[in-house]
Amino acid sequence: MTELPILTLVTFSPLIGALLIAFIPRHNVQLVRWAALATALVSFALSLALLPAFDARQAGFQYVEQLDWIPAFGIQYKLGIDGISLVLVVLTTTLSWISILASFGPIKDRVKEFMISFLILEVGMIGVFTALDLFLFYIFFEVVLVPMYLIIGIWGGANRIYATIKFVLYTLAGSLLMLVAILATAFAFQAGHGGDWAGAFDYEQLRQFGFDITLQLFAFGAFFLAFAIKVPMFPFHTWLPDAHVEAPTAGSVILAGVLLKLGGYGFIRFAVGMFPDAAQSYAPWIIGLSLIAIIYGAIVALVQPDMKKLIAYSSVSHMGFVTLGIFIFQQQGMEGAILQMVNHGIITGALFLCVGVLYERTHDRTIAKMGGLAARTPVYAAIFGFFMLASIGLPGLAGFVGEFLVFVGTFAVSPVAAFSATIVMTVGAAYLMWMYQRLIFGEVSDFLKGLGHHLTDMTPTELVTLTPLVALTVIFGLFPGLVLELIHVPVDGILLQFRDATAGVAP
Amino acid sequence: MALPPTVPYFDIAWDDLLFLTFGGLMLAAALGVVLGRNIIRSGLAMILSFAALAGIYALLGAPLVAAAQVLIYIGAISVLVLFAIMLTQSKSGPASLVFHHQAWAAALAAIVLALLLVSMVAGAEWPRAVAERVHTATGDVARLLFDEFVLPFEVVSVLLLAAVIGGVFLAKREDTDVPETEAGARQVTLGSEPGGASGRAASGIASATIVAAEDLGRRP
Amino acid sequence: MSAQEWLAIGPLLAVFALAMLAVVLDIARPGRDRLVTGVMVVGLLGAIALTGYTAWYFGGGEVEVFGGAYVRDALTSFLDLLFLSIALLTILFSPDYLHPRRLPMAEYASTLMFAISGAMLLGAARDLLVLFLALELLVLPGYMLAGYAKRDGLSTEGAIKYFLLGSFSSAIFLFGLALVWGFAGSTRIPEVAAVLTSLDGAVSLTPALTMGLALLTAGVAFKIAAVPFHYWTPDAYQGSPTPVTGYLSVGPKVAAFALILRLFVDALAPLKADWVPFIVVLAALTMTLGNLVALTQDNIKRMLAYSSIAHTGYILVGLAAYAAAPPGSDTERAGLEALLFYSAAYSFMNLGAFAVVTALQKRTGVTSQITTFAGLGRRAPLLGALMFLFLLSLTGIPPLAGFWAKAYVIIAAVQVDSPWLIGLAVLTVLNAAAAAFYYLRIAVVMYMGEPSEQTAPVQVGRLVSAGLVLSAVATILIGLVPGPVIAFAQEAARALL
Amino acid sequence: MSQSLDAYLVLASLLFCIGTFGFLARRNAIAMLMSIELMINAVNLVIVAFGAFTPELADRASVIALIVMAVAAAEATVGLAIVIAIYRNRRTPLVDEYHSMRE
Amino acid sequence: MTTDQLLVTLLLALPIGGFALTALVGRRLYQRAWIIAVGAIVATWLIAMYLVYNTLFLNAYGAQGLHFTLYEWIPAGDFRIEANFAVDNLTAALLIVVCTVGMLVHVYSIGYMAHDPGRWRFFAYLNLFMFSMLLLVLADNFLLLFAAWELVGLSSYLLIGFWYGRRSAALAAKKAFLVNRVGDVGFALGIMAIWTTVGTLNFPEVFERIPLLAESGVIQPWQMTGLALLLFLGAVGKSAQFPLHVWLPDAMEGPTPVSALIHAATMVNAGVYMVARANPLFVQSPSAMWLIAGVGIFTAILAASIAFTQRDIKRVLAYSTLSQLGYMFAALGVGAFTAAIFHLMTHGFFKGLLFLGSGSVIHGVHDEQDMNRMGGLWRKMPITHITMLIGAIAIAGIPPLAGFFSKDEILGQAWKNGFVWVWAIGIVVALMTAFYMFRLMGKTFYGPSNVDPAVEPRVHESPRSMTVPLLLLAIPSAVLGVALGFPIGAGLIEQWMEPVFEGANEVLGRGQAEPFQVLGLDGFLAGASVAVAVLGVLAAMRLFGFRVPLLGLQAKPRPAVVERLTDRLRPLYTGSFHKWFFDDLNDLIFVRAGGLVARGLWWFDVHIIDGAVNGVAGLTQRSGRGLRHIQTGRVQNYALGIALSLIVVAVGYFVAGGR
Repeated sequence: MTELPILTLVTFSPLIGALLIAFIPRHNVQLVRWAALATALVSFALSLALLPAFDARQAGFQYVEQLDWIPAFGIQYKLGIDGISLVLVVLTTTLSWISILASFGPIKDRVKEFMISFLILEVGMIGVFTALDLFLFYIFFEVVLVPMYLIIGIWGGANRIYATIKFVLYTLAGSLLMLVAILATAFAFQAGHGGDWAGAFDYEQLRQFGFDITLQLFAFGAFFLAFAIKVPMFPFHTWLPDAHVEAPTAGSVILAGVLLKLGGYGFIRFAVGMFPDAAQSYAPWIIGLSLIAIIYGAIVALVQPDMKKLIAYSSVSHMGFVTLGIFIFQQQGMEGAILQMVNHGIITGALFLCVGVLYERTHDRTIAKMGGLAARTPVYAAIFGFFMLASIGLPGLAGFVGEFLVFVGTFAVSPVAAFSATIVMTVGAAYLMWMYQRLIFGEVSDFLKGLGHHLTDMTPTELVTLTPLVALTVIFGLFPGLVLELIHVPVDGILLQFRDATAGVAP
Repeated sequence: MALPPTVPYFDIAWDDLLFLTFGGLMLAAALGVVLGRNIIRSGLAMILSFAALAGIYALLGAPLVAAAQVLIYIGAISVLVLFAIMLTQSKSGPASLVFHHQAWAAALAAIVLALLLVSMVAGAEWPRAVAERVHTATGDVARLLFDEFVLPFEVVSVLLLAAVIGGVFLAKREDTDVPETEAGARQVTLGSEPGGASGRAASGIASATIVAAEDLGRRP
Repeated sequence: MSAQEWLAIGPLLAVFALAMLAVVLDIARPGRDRLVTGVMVVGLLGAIALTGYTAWYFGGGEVEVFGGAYVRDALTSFLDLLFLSIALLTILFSPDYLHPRRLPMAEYASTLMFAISGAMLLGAARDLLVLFLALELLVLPGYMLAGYAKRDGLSTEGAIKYFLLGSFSSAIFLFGLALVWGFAGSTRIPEVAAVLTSLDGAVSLTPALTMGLALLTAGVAFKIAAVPFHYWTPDAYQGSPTPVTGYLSVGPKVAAFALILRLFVDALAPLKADWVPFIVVLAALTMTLGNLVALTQDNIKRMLAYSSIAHTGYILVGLAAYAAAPPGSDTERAGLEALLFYSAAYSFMNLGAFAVVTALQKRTGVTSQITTFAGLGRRAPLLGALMFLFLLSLTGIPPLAGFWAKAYVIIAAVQVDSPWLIGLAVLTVLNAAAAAFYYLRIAVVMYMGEPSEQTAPVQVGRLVSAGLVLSAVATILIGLVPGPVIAFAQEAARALL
Repeated sequence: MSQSLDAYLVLASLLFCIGTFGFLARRNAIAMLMSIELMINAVNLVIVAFGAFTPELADRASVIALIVMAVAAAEATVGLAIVIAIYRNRRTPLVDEYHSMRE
Repeated sequence: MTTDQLLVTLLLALPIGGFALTALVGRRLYQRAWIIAVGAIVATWLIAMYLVYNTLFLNAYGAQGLHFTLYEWIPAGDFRIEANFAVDNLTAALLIVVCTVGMLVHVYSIGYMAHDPGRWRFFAYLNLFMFSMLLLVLADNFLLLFAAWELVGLSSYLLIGFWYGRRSAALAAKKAFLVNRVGDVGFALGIMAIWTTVGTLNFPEVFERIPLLAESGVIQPWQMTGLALLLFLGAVGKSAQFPLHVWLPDAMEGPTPVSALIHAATMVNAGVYMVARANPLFVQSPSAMWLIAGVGIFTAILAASIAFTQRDIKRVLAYSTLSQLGYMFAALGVGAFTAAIFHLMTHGFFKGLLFLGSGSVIHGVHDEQDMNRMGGLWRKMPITHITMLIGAIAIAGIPPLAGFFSKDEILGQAWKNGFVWVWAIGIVVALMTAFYMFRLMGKTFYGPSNVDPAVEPRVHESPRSMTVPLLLLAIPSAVLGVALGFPIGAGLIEQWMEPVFEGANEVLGRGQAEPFQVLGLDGFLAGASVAVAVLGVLAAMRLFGFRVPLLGLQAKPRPAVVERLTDRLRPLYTGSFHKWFFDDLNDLIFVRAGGLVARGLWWFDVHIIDGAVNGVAGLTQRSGRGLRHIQTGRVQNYALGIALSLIVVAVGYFVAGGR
């Protein structure tokens, strides 16, 4: 490997930054902040540098880096990306620097630890999307937990410890089962190759290896649990509202923006990619759960008194589209699902930023206490409204295309499912608009009046964090092709393989 | 003078008679150890039991072991135990002080275990065993000790040394005898011995232990 | 004895020598604790070097000494290195605890060295009698170490509980050994194995052997603290001086597993179909009970005691995988490798965790309540970070040593084509998830709680720091580059089969 | 009867179980220690009995028995030292009074 | 890109650019916030007129019209959606209404909003609306149409909620959006169904393939009906037909120009436009057509009945709009597509006029909307009065003003196409329409003044920027009917729409239209229409007063008679006054019951699902706490435990290994 290992650079650049920050004196808060931002920007730039040389029409993985790590088990240090990974990597690096910038104000205590945690978190997230070795993937998948645990647990709200422990235990329970499944499949591979471990954790090789159906059912079940908790799918979602409510703004942004996508990505890449037969068998159930999640999340969101909780439940609903789109095994559906992941990352991330902006000024998130913000903070109202509309799925903004593609795909497979899912177009609009109306419209509430001049409109920093997201929302709404072109070939590949594999199996 | 081959009137072999005598004595004494309310009598019963066991060893044709049994167990260990008994408690207490209230369960467990062990022995086949007793030549034992068993022999000496070093430290009375407890140990006084005397006696038993141990270390 | 044979037993002799040296030094220069410590550290480093050299010198081969009673093969070297590291770390952690409590170093070091020599002998013995003696050499000093803070009521209480139950189990174990010996007609392990193999499989288990096996199982289960033979563990761990607790949680445990390797895996392997169900059940019970009870503990030493019980359960999964696998298969070896790897990883991380507790208790009067850790992340960020690291590793978060250990055990278990073992693997991960709760609880207290009243600055001695760094480096390195350790474990396992 | 291995083994088993009972039932630390000595002696009897009835083991049994005795002595030493140490703290030899640590 | 394509693109670019600019810098323009927006729209209007001229009069783009693609919007495998546009005759007809009314409303707003601090926002929103509406009529595929569909909904939301400080406005805006969304769900599903069955969403291709697919049985009749009804659901939402009509009256919370532009002249017509556009699809399903006619005519009479009793001047107009839209749908349902579009155009102008007139009135009496507090305004607001009178006559259907021609066309077609019941109801509606419109005129302009005495002296005619648009709108309201619809059945509109609805007419089996027979059926039907209209007008004049300035005719209102009549018909009056309780029903079903369900599910989430999670955790903790107790601290207990375990192990070995 004589080339520049750019993926390694992208993945580990935040870690280097974190190490450097560790040597900055604790009291030099400003330097810590700027160093963290600089690090995140560097990795952002590096991830963008992947784009020009990326060939969207080429099947398979690009920028592959491969090194033996633990030869005894054929475990490799193997990185590589296809369009799906690339999109999500860029999403991660984008949201990361935005989140870091957004924490300049809110995080005042233990800034150094926060920034280090955050950068390590970024390493884990990027790693998940770039790892091509199952073991490596698992490691990154778990590494994410620790900094997130700290971020919620240290810098979170009043009930943070309950929330963070719940988050970790829930996620851990699922992912550890996945570890068992990973090892079992690796062993099956090894046994199928005459006891040779070489390639037993290599995603590309495992994909080629037809696992027998019993193992598939078991392994898929374990993978499913891990990812379903991460996504989160009904009924594994209850950690999410708690985690969101307690997390600091940046934590919520990353949680909604990237962490949930780890689950969706895992479904596409690993669960479906490796166990197509099992995926086929489980699909009706998963579709059913997705539909429940979509509608249920939206209905429960209707009556949430807390802004973050409301958005959290809306995430459950929106991520339901992702799982729905994946498991209908249909091109538009899957492309829509991926697009939805990206868009949900941007939009919901932005919504959490908006909540954070308000929280900074009011130290409250109770919807009932707000009102009439449009009169006091017009810019804020406009931007919040913009993202509210984007989240509703207004055509021309990013939320629409992904959602609609999922609908179209679903309709082609099962009109009944599509009928049920579209209900959320109404309910989804209802809860967001209702919240918006209560927050922004009407008379200025007594609570807000009481804040006096503390209730200022958005600061330049806040504008800098949100403006790129506004731009992205519009761009991806008008030119979803930017993403779709990238993911088209890999999705084709996955579906082709899925059809080949399941051709012999009667549904 | 030749003894008759069997015990007159009872028509059992002399060996068997000895076996029954020693065996019965040993078990009875052992029962005395575990059931006796007076701990000193228990100690004495233990000596008796060990002595009977030495007889059985002799009967089994292992005179060296029998001798060692007398010297080590009766001569050293039992004495140590008696010392310790003196030191910790002089009088016999009521049954409640002697037996734990789980004694009935303990008895049950012991009986079940005994049934298991006995049933095992009854049905056992020992591939190497022969029907006739064989006798041991003491000289062979010595040779074995420095040939095949040289490592165990050395290890035993190390073990004793370790026991001595640690034992001395633990039993040694210190001038700065301030209890430093973490959670505040409960001080329960039941014995009759005053503290000072017990301390002195402790030093005594320690030195006795050293003597006994070194003795043992040299003897085999 | 040839030079080769001397070299083979060199590490063992070195430790014996160190044990005596400690006493001699104390007699020559009474009260020079730092001198003793220094000599011990240097000596142990030398011993480690010597072991490394022997391991390299003999490579994959094996040398028998004392007519086959002692063997030096890769397994011996692996275990020797591990035990020596444990000893070194324990020595490093101890002075900070002993000195403020005016407990002498010389006897302590000597006793510890004797115990370690017993452990090393256990890993090398190929003779039933030597095994028994080595076991006694391991545990007798252990009892004394447990009661080493003899003015501390808890310490002596732990010691006597440990001693009484330990002796009881030793008697049981000895009975079992005697029966097996009587059956096989030899103390030499290869001969025992040969006799057992020569038995026709159909009648393998005569009543006598059955009982012997039962007694042996109970005996070793006690020594590794497997449920339901674990009762001594929490009390002994809680009462012991903290560095001793650290030692007890790894040294005797790993050594007992060495005993299992030499006895069950080597001598009793032909009967493994008979004993494997018990191992499976013990493993399941052990990890589950350990974790469940650990959830509710408030004393960190006691909590770590229960946690160590749980880890015993995980290690037993490796043993079960070995035993359940068809003889001669790769899978069989994987189970043993997992056992060895887990032992190594566990030793470093667990010792590390105890070392942090020790460091906090340099000041006398600091209790072992979890509240002691309140705000540690703020008071002593580095110490807190290290504790967090060890806790994460114990939880099994990648890429730390503990993660690979669990992964290894699971990979061994899932390789066996048996629903029981798959079930055990699943139980393992469920337990690991539950265990995260109490490990994280400490992290919560450290980072998310406010410092309690007794917030004195924490001072960490140089030795402890060195030890902590060593443990941390080992925990991270085994995590990042587990290859060499795996390779070594593979070689060791190969030596056994 | 005395020519039968089984008889000795039964005798030894009974002694072992008496020792076990003593260990489980007695409250006094020293009584428990004595019970353990009984158990060890039972094992020694088994060893010597095997030696007496197995030609290959005849000499070895004696050696092993001697070594076991030495171990028992070492154990007793340690045990008594610990008993003394705790007695100094607690002023009672009754083991079930030592329950500062539980659960 | 040809010039015409560029112009079409500009047609879209100008308003959206105007929106963006005004949104960004409008605030800095202060009083002249309108300048960019109005400028953009005037330019748009010019371009639109050029295109209309090219299309309708020069037939420059052929029968198929001008089609072109701007760029590929969604490239997702087979699902490739382009941003493509078309200008054909139907589009052109719509452009006339949309751009003209839109431009006049913009101008009108300069005066109307002159004193509102948020006027820059207002103009930005108006531009956004114009963009959306133009996108809607220009879109050449269903998804783009849908996008525009949603965007006009958004603009409407923004404009209704323009005075966000008023809770009622905010609620009305939300309601409008959500009710529209319900329709949109159907529309979206319809689009999916089209893509799934037809494989494309481009209009020309879809309409080409649909008849073939229906004929060959690839699409079953029931599927076709379902498809049509799904699309129709979208139209029902946007055009406020029963049962989704509830949002439109509330939408009057917005500023009056908005009501005129969006809720009378343009956006609400989108549903009609869509059904007309998709006519090849709808005609494949007779049952769907029947239902459309039914919904339309039912809405017409329902809304008219409510308009009878409303007091708010804008609400009367809103219900009137509903009613007229109902006519259009009835026309579509009976297959009279041309008539529907004709009525759409005429209605767009005269209803725009009426709304702007009412706005002028409201402006004049200082933001009073209750007709009971107006009266006698004809003298003080002459231009407003005259223009509104023209609008009222037009809507009442009195020849020769515009309304007569288009309405008569609808009713006539209904009869002739065999929907006599539609005609019958329609004629009743015509009567009602005439009545309530003149009730409005009477209460507002004639009779004694009930204006707040404090305001009375300051009542004045509106500024020129408002009156000029009124005058300009009055012209088409008056003459458009004759211009397009005369001779009846063969007017200009027939020629324009002929290529658009050719296929549909063929399917429905309708040949060349017969020439109008004055003394035949046609004459009878026309006469009936005029008769009921006159009847309605006269009745209203009698009850609420009137005045014809030039002829000097006048009558006083008779409140007593009105009172007596309402008393006699109390139940009907109450029902009508409360809009037949639809709002309450919706409130009950969706707000209250829905809230209950949501709360129930939340409870389920917290207590059952999360409860299970926490329950497992709690159970684990409890079992841990329980298991603690086996550690008693007493050695003998431990030893006994060990001994018992030993026994269990031994027995286990015996049992398991008992061989």
